[in-house]
Amino acid sequence: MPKSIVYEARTERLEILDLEGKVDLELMPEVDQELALKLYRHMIRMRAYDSKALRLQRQGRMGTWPPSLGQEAVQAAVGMAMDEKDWLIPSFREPGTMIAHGVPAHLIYAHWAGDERGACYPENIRCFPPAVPVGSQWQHGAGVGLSLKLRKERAAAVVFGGDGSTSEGDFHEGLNAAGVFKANTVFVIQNNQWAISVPLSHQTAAETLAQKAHAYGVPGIQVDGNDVFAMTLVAREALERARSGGGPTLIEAVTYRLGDHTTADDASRYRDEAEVSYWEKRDPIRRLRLYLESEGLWDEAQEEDFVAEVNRWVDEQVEAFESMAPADPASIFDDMYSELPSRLVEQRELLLEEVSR
Amino acid sequence: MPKSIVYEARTERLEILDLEGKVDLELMPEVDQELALKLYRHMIRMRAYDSKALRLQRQGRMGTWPPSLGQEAVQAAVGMAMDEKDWLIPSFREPGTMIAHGVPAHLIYAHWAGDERGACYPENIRCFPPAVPVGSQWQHGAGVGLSLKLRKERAAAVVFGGDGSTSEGDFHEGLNAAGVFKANTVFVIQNNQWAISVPLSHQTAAETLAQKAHAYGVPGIQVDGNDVFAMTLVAREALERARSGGGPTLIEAVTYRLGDHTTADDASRYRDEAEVSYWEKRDPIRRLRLYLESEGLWDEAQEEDFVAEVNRWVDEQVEAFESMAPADPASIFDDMYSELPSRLVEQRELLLEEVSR
Amino acid sequence: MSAQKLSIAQAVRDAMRDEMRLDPTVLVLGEDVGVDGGVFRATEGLIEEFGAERVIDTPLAESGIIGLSVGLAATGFRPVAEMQFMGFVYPAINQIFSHAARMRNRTRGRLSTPMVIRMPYGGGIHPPEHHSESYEALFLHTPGLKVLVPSNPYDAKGLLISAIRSGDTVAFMEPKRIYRAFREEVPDGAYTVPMGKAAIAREGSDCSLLAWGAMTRVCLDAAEALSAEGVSAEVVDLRSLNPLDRETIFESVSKTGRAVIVHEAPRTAGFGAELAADISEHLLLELLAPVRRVCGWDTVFPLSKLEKHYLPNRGRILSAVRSTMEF
Amino acid sequence: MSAQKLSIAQAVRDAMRDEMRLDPTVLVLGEDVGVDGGVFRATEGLIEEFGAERVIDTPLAESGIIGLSVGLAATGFRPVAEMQFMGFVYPAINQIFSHAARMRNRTRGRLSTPMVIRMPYGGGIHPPEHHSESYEALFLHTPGLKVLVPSNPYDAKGLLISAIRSGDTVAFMEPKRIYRAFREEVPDGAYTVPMGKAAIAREGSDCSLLAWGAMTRVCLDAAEALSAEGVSAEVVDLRSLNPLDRETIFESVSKTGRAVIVHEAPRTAGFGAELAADISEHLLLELLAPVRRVCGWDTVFPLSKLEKHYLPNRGRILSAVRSTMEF
Ligand SMILES: Cc1ncc(C[n+]2csc(CCOP(=O)(O)OP(=O)(O)O)c2C)c(N)n1
Ligand SMILES: Cc1ncc(C[n+]2csc(CCOP(=O)(O)OP(=O)(O)O)c2C)c(N)n1
Ligand SMILES: [Mg+2]
Ligand SMILES: [Mg+2]
Repeated sequence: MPKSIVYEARTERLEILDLEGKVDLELMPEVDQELALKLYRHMIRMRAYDSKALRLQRQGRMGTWPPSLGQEAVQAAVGMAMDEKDWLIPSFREPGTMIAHGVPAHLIYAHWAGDERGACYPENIRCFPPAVPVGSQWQHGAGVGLSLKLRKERAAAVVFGGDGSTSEGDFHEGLNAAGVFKANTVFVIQNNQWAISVPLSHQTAAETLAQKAHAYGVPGIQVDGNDVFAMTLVAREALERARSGGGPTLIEAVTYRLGDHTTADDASRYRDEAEVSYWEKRDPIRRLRLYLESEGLWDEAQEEDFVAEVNRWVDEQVEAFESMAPADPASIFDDMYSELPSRLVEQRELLLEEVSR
Repeated sequence: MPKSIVYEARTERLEILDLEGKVDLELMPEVDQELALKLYRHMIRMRAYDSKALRLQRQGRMGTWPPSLGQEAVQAAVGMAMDEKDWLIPSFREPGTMIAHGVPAHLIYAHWAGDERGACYPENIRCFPPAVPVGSQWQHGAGVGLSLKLRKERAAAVVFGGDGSTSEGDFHEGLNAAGVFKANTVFVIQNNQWAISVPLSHQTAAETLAQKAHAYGVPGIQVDGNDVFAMTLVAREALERARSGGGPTLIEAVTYRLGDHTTADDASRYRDEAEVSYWEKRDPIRRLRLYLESEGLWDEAQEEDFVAEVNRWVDEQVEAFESMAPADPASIFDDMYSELPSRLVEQRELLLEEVSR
Repeated sequence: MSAQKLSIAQAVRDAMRDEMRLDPTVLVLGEDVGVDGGVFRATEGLIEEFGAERVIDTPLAESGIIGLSVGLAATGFRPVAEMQFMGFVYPAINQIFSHAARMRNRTRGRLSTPMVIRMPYGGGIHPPEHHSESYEALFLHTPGLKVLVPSNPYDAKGLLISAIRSGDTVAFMEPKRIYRAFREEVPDGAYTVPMGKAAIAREGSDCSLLAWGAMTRVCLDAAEALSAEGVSAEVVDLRSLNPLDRETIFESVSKTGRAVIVHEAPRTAGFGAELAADISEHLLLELLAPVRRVCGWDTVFPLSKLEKHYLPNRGRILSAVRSTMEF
Repeated sequence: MSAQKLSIAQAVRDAMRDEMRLDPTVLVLGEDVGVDGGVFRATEGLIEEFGAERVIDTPLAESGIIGLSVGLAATGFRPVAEMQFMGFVYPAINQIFSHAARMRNRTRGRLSTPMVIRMPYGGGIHPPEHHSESYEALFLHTPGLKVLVPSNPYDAKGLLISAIRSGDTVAFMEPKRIYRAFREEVPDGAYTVPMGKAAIAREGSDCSLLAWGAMTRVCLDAAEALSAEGVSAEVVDLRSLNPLDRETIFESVSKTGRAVIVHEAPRTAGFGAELAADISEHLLLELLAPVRRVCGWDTVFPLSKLEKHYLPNRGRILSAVRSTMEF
């Protein structure tokens, strides 16, 4: 066998819900209508939550905010597919998954408004704080997945990152380690096509991000990330594989960042309106609503009621974070170590003195 | 198209010369007999050069040495396929390629004997010094390949690394960047099955290393690295692609480290004799010699003459590096910067004072 | 030469543009430096003028950016690489410290890596985590690197051009807090400000304030307040941390007999420690008071709500100077 | 408790073994730590006793080793990660400095990363490039990390056990030059040496020599030579660089009025600068002479042929002490 094939691979893509809201019943024989409604409500809620943050930012009541507009289906589907015992290791653009997983929504506001207490989640919530150094969280996902495996917990670690983050070496090391250790990890790429101003085509010469899984002997799949049913199916399968000791999965969720990178960005500098409108037609919420309406599960009246409810909820979150007592200046020293070294005790006193002056 | 295939890939493996020294003429219609002899001589030379280093080390005349025993075919084939204008970016186990590319052999001895002048090659030799931080050289290969491309030079960058080095993030970033920029780079993995005591199966869950190329949209190929003809063919093709602007290639050369990791290692602690003897039967030199003998190109008498010549040459290299004037102590300050900052001028004087005492 | 009023960010951009016009081997690379013109607009217009082969949007990979630059620099280019924030330079540390800083020495001069690593650094802009850090001490402790930190537009342009021409790997730290805070006259065309020369930003006789980058301005402000108290503070803008202008520093402190060092980075093992140790060793008998340091605390740089309690400010500098005067 | 004569390398191994016996959450991971028992044999026998689930040979990826450890530690394990040489820690710097060091503070205590990063460091073994480095200053400048450096087998075992139990991320530096240089009595079973306490390795009254790790022994040797000259040198083995025992340091220098700091890392912005600055600030009026530093030069660590001209040695320490005595 002088010239032989030593590896053969294919990468699949899943779509279930089309642009008109029709479902492929072969792929998803029983659509859970309860869940469909739950997902829809969560996505509507998240869109309101997100756009409120943008308004707060413009009013100077919020720091830099990375919008999730257009990416709600990925975040909702994964969040709803997770169990309480699963660990979530977010990047910085997954409030929708964090909240579905139980992180109090007002804390996420507080965090991005510049308050460290916003990353101190209730004790029972298995969630890491956002990871701002791009890509650095992938390995934490591998590590937590290994941790769960070693403890023989029936639980998975779910770690998120953007398309740009797949270029960092830590993506490689995280996926590779998870492959070797068969860690209980689900790696989710929110491929929103852009890393600030850099389009995917300049990020990698690979045709898909899902195919990167072949480098690690790990299953990889591409999914229409604006199709909440396909996302749900793929997430469930990967979570089940991870929880049952079947090892990691790489999911490339193809979606689109309809907004700016963050409130500090102006996307019109580097991308076309035409592209944006192409993707607006693929809006994940619109597709799901068409489905719900066609099934008679939702109508305009319900929408109106629900939007009013959501707005109240969003206002409560704003109220909750804005009414937090001001953080104690000396708290910047808290939790630097399990016990404060004397040098820091000294510095802390100096600061308290300064503040009291 | 709800469930579709978005990527399909295969990874090929090439072998031409079998264990009995027979060549597959379909794959290599014209074996260049001249070249075959040149390769053979170089491999014999390198084996002697390498084993001399081990003896010197035992005598305290050499520092830590990473032996190349069993990996001569990869190194020779790539070295001979390269042009003078190609850049070589070695890892630390490629003296065979470096010397074929024109690096004076005695300098490599000097380097590993602990003398920085051993990495100061003649000006016209396009070669980086060895890279000891594992994996860190991959990106230099991408950078030099990009450099050649930007200058429109018809030349390639050839960068080497071990199987273990493919686990470092820099491998990923280097391959990915080369893919994006279509850099004039040839990436060669010497997969010698072990990274010190860690076998390939613990390094990655991927079945082959060549398939990692799929992650970068870059062609990848596996080759029997103990088959000097297959290596030559693959190296030539990749070099030609790189030089002509066709972009990078990843070559996985499957070989085996017959010796210890370095003179500081004892491989018997972690691997079986049986495995070693399996690979001894695949010795690249033995296979080539069988071919040459069957073609009437080589015989025992020639071997004897040549071995004597090689031994003289090796002795000359030892003589050349051992007769270098002792390095000036103050030379540790030389070339720290394009011009020495005053603080270093001061320190340099202090050292000279100390030495003259 | 004619001149324009430019901000620091614009002066940085002009430096690259003017040098790229003169030297075809100069390249700019990094994340978002091309079409976007850099997240701080410090590379604005460059891709339009020089094209995508000289102004290169790279994949999102800092180690890769420096690794590529090493390959480019060792073979004849002069890359100017951008780290989007100094807080994101850590992934590239191995390439900078193990390779760029050492190439010339370890090949005894055969290969070298002339390149500039531009890094917006420091606090004051209320961003998310990891966007406010100052890591100069790490670079100053690592042999083989030059470190420059301008505090005004004129120096920013002149020092950056010096850096590009220098032949060595230069960490070029840009005080993002004052990127656009003010404009000053900056000559058109390429000119250099020499490395290894500090600037006396304000003359004084009672106490030397040593600072760089954004802290220079805080010191100037403190010096103004001190003069109202009858204390004449001299502000030395170090500008070039390696090579370091120890002569100017020693001269100033000899004259005043007192020194207060101000930096944003954490106090412990910051570059202030080196300066204080050096001054104390060489001028022990001339010091009228211990050398004091006003620095960031030894904590993580806080998020925006508490940021003002972290950064050195006028009040802290005044206290330090007063304690020095009263010693 | 009975005791055995052990080398530092063996004491390190025993610390992990004894603590793993007591605490099932302790894991060991790194390159070649399993079957091979570590390239310095510091994990020898562990995989046989605890199995491959607790003694984990990882892929060759330092960032990955620490990244995995962050995930493991934040969810209840206590990983003891090995970097094969401190010279190879750079690829992991982002994970250590951006994550391990910060997790507790940035989540205000919700998550923490109790882990130990073991790193053989320093010169003296004539290895290839990058195998001799001492990077403690980088770790000491970065808030949130503890840094320990034993100089003898007893401390090595006791400090490592303290580190594993500490709840924080601890950089544990092992002086590989004296890994097997001598053996001393080390108690069987787990015991701790407290962090934050320096040891007076030799008492004296004329000059304080401050050092850690392998340099402690060079200082002891110098102190012996000095006593023949009639100079009584006190050797303070700092052991714990963060938390730092400033009381013992200040007490010693107050008593002697003189200090010489010795470390292998380059002088500029090394930890010696922090010590010198701190001592000079707090004891200005008690100092009989400037604080001197005997350090590595500000160069790349040389290859073996010239290594002896780089490392601080007895002669250099003697000169520094003499110049201090004659000041
Ligand atoms: C290590 C690092 N480098 C650079 C940045 C600046 N930065 C923040 S987000 C971002 C782009 C991320 O793109 P992607 O991973 O696709 O995620 P997205 O923002 O699209 O969700 C960059 C460059 C950073 N935060 N960390
Ligand atoms: C970054 C880094 N980590 C660890 C080491 C120590 N080390 C030297 S060689 C080696 C194994 C390399 O294995 P591989 O890449 O397969 O190359 P080979 O030695 O087999 O040629 C290790 C772990 C190093 N030199 N650099
Ligand atoms: Mg993106
Ligand atoms: Mg190998």
